[in-house]
Amino acid sequence: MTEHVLEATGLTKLYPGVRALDDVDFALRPGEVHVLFGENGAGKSTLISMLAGANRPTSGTIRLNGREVSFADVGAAQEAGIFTVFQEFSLIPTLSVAENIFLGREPRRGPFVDHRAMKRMTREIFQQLDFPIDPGAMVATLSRAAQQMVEIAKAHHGELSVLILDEPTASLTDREVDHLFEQIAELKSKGVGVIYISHRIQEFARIADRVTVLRDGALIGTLEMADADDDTLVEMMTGREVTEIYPRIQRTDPKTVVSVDGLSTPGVEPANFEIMKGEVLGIAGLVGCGKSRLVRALMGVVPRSGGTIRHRGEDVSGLPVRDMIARGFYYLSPDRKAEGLDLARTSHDNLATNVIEGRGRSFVRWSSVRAETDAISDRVELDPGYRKRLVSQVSGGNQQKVLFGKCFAQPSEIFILDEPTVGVDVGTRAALYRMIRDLAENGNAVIVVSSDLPEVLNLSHRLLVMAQGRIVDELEKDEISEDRVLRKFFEDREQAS
Amino acid sequence: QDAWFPYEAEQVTPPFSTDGETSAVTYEALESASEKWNICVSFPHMKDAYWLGVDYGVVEEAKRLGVALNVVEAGGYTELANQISQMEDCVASGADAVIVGAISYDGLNSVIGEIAGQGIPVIDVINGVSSDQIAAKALVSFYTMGNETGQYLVDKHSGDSEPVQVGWFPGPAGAGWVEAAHQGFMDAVEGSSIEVLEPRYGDTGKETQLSLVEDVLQANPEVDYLAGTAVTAEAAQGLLRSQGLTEDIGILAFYMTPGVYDGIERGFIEAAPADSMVIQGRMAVDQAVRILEDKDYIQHVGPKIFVVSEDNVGDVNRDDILPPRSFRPVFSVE
Amino acid sequence: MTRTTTNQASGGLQDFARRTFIRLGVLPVFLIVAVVVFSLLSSKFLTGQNLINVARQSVYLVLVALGQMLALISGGFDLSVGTAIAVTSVVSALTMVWASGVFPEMLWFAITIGILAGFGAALLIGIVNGIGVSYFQVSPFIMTLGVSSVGGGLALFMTGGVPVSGLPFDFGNVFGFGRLFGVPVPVLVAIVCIVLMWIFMSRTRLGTQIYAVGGNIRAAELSAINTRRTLMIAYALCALLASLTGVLLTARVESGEANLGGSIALESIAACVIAGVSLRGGIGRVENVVLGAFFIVLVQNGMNLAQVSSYMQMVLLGSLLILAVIFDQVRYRMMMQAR
Amino acid sequence: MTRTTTNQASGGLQDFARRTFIRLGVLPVFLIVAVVVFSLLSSKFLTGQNLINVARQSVYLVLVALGQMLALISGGFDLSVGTAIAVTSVVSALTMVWASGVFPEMLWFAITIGILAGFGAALLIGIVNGIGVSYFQVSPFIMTLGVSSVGGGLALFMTGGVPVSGLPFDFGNVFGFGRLFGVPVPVLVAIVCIVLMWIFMSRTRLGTQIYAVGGNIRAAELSAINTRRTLMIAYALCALLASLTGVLLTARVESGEANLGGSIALESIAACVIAGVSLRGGIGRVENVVLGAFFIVLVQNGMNLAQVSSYMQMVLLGSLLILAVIFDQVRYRMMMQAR
Ligand SMILES: Nc1ncnc2c1ncn2[C@@H]1O[C@H](COP(=O)(O)OP(=O)(O)OP(=O)(O)O)[C@@H](O)[C@H]1O
Ligand SMILES: Nc1ncnc2c1ncn2[C@@H]1O[C@H](COP(=O)(O)OP(=O)(O)OP(=O)(O)O)[C@@H](O)[C@H]1O
Ligand SMILES: [Mg+2]
Ligand SMILES: [Mg+2]
Repeated sequence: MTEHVLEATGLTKLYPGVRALDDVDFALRPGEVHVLFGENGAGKSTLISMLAGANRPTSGTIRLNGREVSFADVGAAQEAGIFTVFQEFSLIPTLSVAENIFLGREPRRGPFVDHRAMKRMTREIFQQLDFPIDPGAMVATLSRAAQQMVEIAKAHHGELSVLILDEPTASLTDREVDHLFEQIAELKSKGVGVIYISHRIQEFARIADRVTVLRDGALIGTLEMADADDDTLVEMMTGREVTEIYPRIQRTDPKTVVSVDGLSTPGVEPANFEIMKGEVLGIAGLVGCGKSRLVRALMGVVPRSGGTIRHRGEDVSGLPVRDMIARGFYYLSPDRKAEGLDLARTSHDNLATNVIEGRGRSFVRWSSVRAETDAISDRVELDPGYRKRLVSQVSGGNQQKVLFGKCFAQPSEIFILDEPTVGVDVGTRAALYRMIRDLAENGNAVIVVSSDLPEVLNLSHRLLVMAQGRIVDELEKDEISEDRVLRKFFEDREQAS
Repeated sequence: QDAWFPYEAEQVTPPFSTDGETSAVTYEALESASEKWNICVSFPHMKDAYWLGVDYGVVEEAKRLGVALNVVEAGGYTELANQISQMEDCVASGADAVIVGAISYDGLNSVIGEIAGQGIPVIDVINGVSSDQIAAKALVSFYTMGNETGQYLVDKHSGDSEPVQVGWFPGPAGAGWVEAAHQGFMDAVEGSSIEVLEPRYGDTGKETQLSLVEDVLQANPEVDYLAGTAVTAEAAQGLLRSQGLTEDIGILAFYMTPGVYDGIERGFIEAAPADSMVIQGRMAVDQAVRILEDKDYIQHVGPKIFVVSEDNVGDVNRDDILPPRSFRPVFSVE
Repeated sequence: MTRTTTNQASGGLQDFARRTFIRLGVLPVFLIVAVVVFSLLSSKFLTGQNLINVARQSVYLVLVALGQMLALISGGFDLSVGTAIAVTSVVSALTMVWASGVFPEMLWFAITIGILAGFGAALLIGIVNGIGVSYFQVSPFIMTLGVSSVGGGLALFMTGGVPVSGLPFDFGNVFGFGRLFGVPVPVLVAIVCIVLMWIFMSRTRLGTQIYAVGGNIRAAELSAINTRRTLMIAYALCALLASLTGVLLTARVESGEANLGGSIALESIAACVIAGVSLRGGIGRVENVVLGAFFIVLVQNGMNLAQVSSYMQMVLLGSLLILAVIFDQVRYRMMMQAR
Repeated sequence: MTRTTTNQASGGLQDFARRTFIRLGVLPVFLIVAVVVFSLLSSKFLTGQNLINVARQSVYLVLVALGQMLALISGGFDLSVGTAIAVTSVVSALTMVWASGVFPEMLWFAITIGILAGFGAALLIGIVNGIGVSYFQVSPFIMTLGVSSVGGGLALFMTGGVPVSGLPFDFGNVFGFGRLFGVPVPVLVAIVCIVLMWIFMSRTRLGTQIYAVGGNIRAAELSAINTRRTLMIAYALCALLASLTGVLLTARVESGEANLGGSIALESIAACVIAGVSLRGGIGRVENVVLGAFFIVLVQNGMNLAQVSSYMQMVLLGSLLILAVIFDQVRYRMMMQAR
């Protein structure tokens, strides 16, 4: 029995109206990387939340090194050597990076916290991760990706026997992923068991030893990674076959609708490009290269420091966001919590806000608004059970679906989608991509900004590559290749250093 | 039980006029009520010793006469709406008469009219209201209190050639009794050698008054008197004592509380007019019973005001003007 | 699923009570309990006259709480509602007295412009609040506290602290104690406002915008909502509702008073919070807020009738507020389990 | 980047002022302006004695604001600080009077147990607040408002509104008016508290945990912080600081008063907010809060000395509060640009 560091039997978790986890067995060997795989809402986060001490099972037992344990809180689990990087960040936005990383276990000199040592140690951790970050920066000011790295850094810890990572790479690019994997390999060699949750099969295929698949809260099976190929995994996960993730998108009669001339903002140097209807424009770049800021400046979300934006010939630079939206621009935010969703309301209500704005009528006819939000929910494949649930109570991937659904609530023709599929499972991702296809083929302009390289490579008709706040390359469909893009990323890095 | 009457009082004729004649009368109260009337009393608040004194008056008188009494308080001088509600509640709970210590001079007229319209007499105690529907008044006006205080100073310094500087702390801005006392005080000192500094309004919390006094001492070190609410006087005495200024600066209050009384006895406070709030409360209850029993009553009466100072504090009967030290608020008499 | 259902089947009456509690919420239950208790304590409590009394007394807090709800839902506060009441009272009274002097023949004209002047003054307060909160991003707490202090000073300034008397009798007669079909006019006014507010919050685009702004202001911005305008409207409406209360109170007291509304800001927030309005914004329902305000007034009335001593009233009311919120938490947990 | 540098180089003095403003924040600037203005308006303002005066007067607000800051940083409120002061005053005075009656020879013993009794009573208030907020998840607004009402009722109950007099003279002489090395004792007490609080908030784990809980309570929980305990500590410390204020005030007025601390809850929150403490929790610095409270007291003192009328004072103070926060916003934007 003790060949497992962590073993759960018959784990069940009931939430009001949902059986989030139903009699699941799970075991982790020391020194293995065990991937949890499953659709959005399958119960992955629920499972690890109980192993991590953040949640109590309705029934079932957890054994650590053969001894039955029951964690009162995260602290208790940590004392037992289980550390977790949560999907919903456990970062305190108002504290600094260093304070977050050492929260509750600050180095002390005498009775007092030793801030200098804390900063030094923080710097060391990030050097190992090869991720430049100011230990004194307030976490709220960091990009989502940087926050993700801080979250990962929190798990850097002396005494651990189990490390749990819940979608640690959802906002990261390959470069950071590589560093993370190096770290994981090192831990593995020390005999640490790692539970790893991800929707990116290609990615975890590189490190996984075993995979456990969950569906609708139930255990489907556990298999050796060696025996698993993409198709089996996806089929186990969805119960059906997913033939192609990336659809073929027809490019229909592209015509310029927006021309951007010398657009700049702090962090982004003057950029020139055109947006055409009927095609998908991709923007790729490493974390922090300024791709988000560029489109945010375009939308008017962050102040523009120079340049002009023309929409159908009219100068629209400097217009506030709502005027841009009125002109048919739509911006999907990469951070669903901070600026995407109202977590204290239902999915329906969140969509309704946009539907009502889109209609522009003073009085609301709820029956027809309801009908429309239902239609949108159908479109983004949001399970009917989730629609009247508070957004804070649906799984991360499903929140992202609600956010995506907002695209369809207001009439638009230029869709700027910033990291549109963060944390969405493969099946749903295919559905979202099909929606992107439909948008483009119906003559809309679609911009996909993404850190997920395969995504932009496969969807784009045209691709802008950014590095260090500049557009360093613009590729047509037939020129797009992973090699070329990666070379551009790094060429520029070398120049800089 | 010793009867508190006959008591030296002043009657105003014609009743309810602001500038009527006052004449001395001797107030006689009933021996007992013929029936157990329900009387309801509404106070602005019951957070300081002054209203505790009134409470003592009404409660003792109700016990003596054998009537039932219920006391409500609105919670402060900004709670006019609440006082109105409470008076309505009094009537709803079956009061035969209502005694009111008003928060606002004009603002209660409509409720008083309504209540009087149902045949329930309303008696005005302590603060005064402008309504003509009132059945009786048992009060001395705060105008007079302020005036007496000012007059005391004017009399004391009538011969002086040097102007006398007075720091003046009338109390919370906007409260009816404060503005009345302020007016009375200013009218009294007008044209005299008394020079009043800019009035310092402020809540009657001790810490507020204390810092107001400190600031005035700072800005005008040559000030001769500090005059104001009882709280001001109580707060100032400790301050002057600690700064060794007790001899140089005189303290006056324009109404009486136990603290002020003690201060006068100990020589820290110079003088304060006594309005005998206990007697006012007693008179109001007596008037209410007389009205209910169709007996003769004096419509507008109040105890005679006299200034208590170091010279006469020994001769005053404390129980007439202040509640006994052990008294705790009583909200109902069965 | 099935297990939960069987659990519910057993229990009978107890279970019925439980489910009613879960569905209706705490306030109706507390209200019923309060009515029963006070009826037992005082025979006068459940009389027609007293119920009209309670209805009329609750008008003021209900109206202010409705306004406060707007500020809270939009993610802020309004600590200046008391001052809005005082300023309205003073300005409308002064205007009315002046106008009825100038046009002694046209009293209703004087009354009307008096009321309008009061509304105008309060609207100014609301707009200043709105501008501060939306354009200058001042914390609503400081903004409304500061405005409250400024407005209070000005109101005292205008009157010199002395109530403004000599209002036209008709003003008090109609808005203070008038009745229509046997119902006091203030109560009618309140009912109209409640209905309008309910429609506003649940059936209009502006209402949903206020919820959206309070729920997540950045998301609202990305949904093309004019957040500044929405905030302005929320604070302006809040001030107007307070102003209406000021007019009704002025009519009731038949004088312009700079001291009205002293503690109503905190009281109205309390009414909203026990009614489930979130201080973080985005959440709150009109009907519950009305119940919340009504509950506070009813308890005060009941305690007065039951001759509870006023110190005891403070203790009881404080405990009840806390209890109401605790029970609401309990209900929430039960709701979570029962589903 | 380079552009910004050249921009900064030009400008000289103006630029220096600008950078100082950005670095130091609004309050020091406002303080300096206030000092200059009041010195011009009143020759008495900049005298040593008056400065000691201001220092002593500000002690009370500074202490309460420090406590309030804890509640605010933890993501809540404490509206019961005024009541904690009143309860402390009444309980400590009653105990002292009783004890000095029983042990007339040991006045210092009586004084000590009086003070301890006051602390104990306030601690109880803090713990009740903490339990309500952390275990029952009652909104801090309602919890502390309710407790404030209950405590206020009890304090009045104990005294009947009559000040408790007859305290040992030494108590007032030392804690109210005493001096050590020429510095008033209350000022010394405040300085010690400020230093301790500064160390607590910036140099201890517990301090960081309070920031963390207020920054995001769920995340704090996931970071293995005992959030309940942390909240309890925040409210308990807040009550204790208020209690200390209560003791000092009682010594100053030499009587136990149920009326002390009437408006200090709002005032202390205002002091914190103008000092940049966020009402959403997680943000706030000890040194700024001290300045914020000091600023409010200084302005009041200056206006009194300059003979500004009371009504005008309300107007000015309100405007200043708003202005301070507006300037802070401006500064924030300048800071963002300068980066
Ligand atoms: N606090 C909660 N209250 C109620 N239901 C919840 C809560 N948290 C999660 N759920 C529900 O539990 C189920 C499992 O959610 P979970 O977060 O474990 O999914 P997941 O597999 O992690 O999905 P994702 O890939 O989207 O992160 C979902 O149906 C979700 O709606
Ligand atoms: N006001 C500012 N002035 C200068 N630089 C800024 C400012 N705000 C943000 N930046 C920087 O701009 C860079 C671009 O950030 P942006 O969010 O656009 O990155 P991104 O390429 O979208 O990466 P991510 O994957 O993190 O979303 C970041 O390095 C950030 O630190
Ligand atoms: Mg998850
Ligand atoms: Mg980005």
